[in-house]
Amino acid sequence: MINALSSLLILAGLFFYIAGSIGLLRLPDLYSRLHALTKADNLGLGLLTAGMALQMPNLMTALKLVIIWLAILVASATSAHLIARHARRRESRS
Amino acid sequence: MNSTSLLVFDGLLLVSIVSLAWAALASIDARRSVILFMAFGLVLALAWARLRAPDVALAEAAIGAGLSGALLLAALHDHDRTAAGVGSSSTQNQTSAGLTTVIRWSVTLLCAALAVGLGWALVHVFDHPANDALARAVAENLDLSGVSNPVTAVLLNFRAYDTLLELAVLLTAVLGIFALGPARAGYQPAGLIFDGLTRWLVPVLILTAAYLLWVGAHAPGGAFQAGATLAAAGVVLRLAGRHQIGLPAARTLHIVLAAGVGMFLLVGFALLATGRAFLGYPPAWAGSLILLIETAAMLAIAATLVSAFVGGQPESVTIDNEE
Amino acid sequence: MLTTQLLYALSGCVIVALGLRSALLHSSLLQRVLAINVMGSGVFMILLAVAYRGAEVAPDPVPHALVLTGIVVAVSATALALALARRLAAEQDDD
Amino acid sequence: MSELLSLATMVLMLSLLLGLLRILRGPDAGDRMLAAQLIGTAGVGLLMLLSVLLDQPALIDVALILALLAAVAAAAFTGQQREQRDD
Repeated sequence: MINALSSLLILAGLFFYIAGSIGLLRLPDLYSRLHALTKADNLGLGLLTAGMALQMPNLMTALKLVIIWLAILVASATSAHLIARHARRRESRS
Repeated sequence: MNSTSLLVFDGLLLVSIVSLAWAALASIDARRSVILFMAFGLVLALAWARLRAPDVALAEAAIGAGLSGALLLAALHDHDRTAAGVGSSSTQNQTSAGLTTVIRWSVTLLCAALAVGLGWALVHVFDHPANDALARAVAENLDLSGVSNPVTAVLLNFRAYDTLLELAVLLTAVLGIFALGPARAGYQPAGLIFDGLTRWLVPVLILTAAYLLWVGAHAPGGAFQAGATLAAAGVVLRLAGRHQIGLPAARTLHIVLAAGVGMFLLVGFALLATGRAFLGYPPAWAGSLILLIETAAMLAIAATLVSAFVGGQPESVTIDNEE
Repeated sequence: MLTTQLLYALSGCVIVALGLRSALLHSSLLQRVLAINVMGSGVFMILLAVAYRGAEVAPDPVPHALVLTGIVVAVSATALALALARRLAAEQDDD
Repeated sequence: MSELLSLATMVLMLSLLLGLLRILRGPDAGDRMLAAQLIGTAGVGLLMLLSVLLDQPALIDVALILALLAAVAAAAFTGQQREQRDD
């Protein structure tokens, strides 16, 4: 039961990773690519982490996985914001 | 993972590493080079993980993918500022274009020859069974070293002299940086969002550093990885425009910078005084002595790396020194 | 002979050569420093490949310790080199 | 389960390679920064998978460090140094 749930979560995570990466490669401009990337970051890694956490032997490791996910969540939001602001500043300057 | 898929994994990983190195070096645009170099560091951490070197992967993740990127980007800001004023060397290059082409090709050929020679030597080395004398010596004496992580045992016990000298090298480097001039101006205060990130990231980094220091006795981790993680906390604070915190003030900073070498020497001479060899720990005490030295070394490494990022004596220090 | 060992070691050789070539040929100081760092990473890769003993066997810890110190020394040498480059640029600015 | 994790490793490697293409292609420094971010996220995922597949629990710690420092590069990239004129 737990194994099935874990597999399902990992597969869903992989889907978002691929969707995000293809988006990063195919979408036409920086801002839409930014959007694609944050999906891969938040959902792809989030679901993968959840799936992996179910398989971890002890609570400490599962807890570390949760911290990893939270860190990436905040980091991706922050850097998306920083990069978008940076790009906009440069546009308005030129 | 079966061996075929592992082989495919290795191949893809190495292709990305070599192409990132190539692209980082081939670019004329320094900004592009630096970003590609940071990605190169990220992928290298994966390679070290794959080669069963988690201790090295930890250091690479903290330094290669984090600190040296921040360091190079800060240098890039200086670079941008001066490049406009100074006449670039490209004009010189054009006058002697013919000669440059010859030099370029001969250097390229020499480097290619070096790679082939090195590769040929390594193929021959791998043909013979590996010489495990050192690895066996480490494994046999591990019980007496005071720690159960072999890498920590080598660094802090069996080859403690080397680590002492390495800390001296770090100290020399930071003194050189201080001697070369004032610190960089620092960063403008961060916006709301990055400031919010700093507020929880810095404490988490400090906790992680403490965890890595403690875990280094029996699992991958130790003073270097912990010091680099702690330094990352200081760099984050600088990036968020907080100049007052992140590094201690003048005299304390100098003491902390020297703490690694100092603690090593203190322990070494104390052992000499009790009739043992310099840094020849008694097995019963080895674990505690190593932790003591590692704590001092962690603080010294962190202070060194943050000072290196700052690029000189921090402002508060120069004010204090007016005597 | 392990294929993994050979693959990583030979890639290390290629990276060393790439780094050395750029360190000698680049005109920008910043990129020369970067090239030396790339070269160092190639050396680290060779050392870790030599230490590797297969997927199930514990590797030789001595090269690991060497590489670990190497990484930390490399970053502080890089910082010193960058500080030197900055001072050099400032001196040229004054002229 | 191990087959699924092997598959996941390959998929994340593919994701990393797509990021590699974007970082090589650019065109802007911002795009490269984004691609570096994707490579980092794929790297964190790969480290978690390798940790189980190669039976190296410490690789979780490596993933943790990478995750914690993920925002540092972007902050260093976009940070404005002080005396620069800001208009």
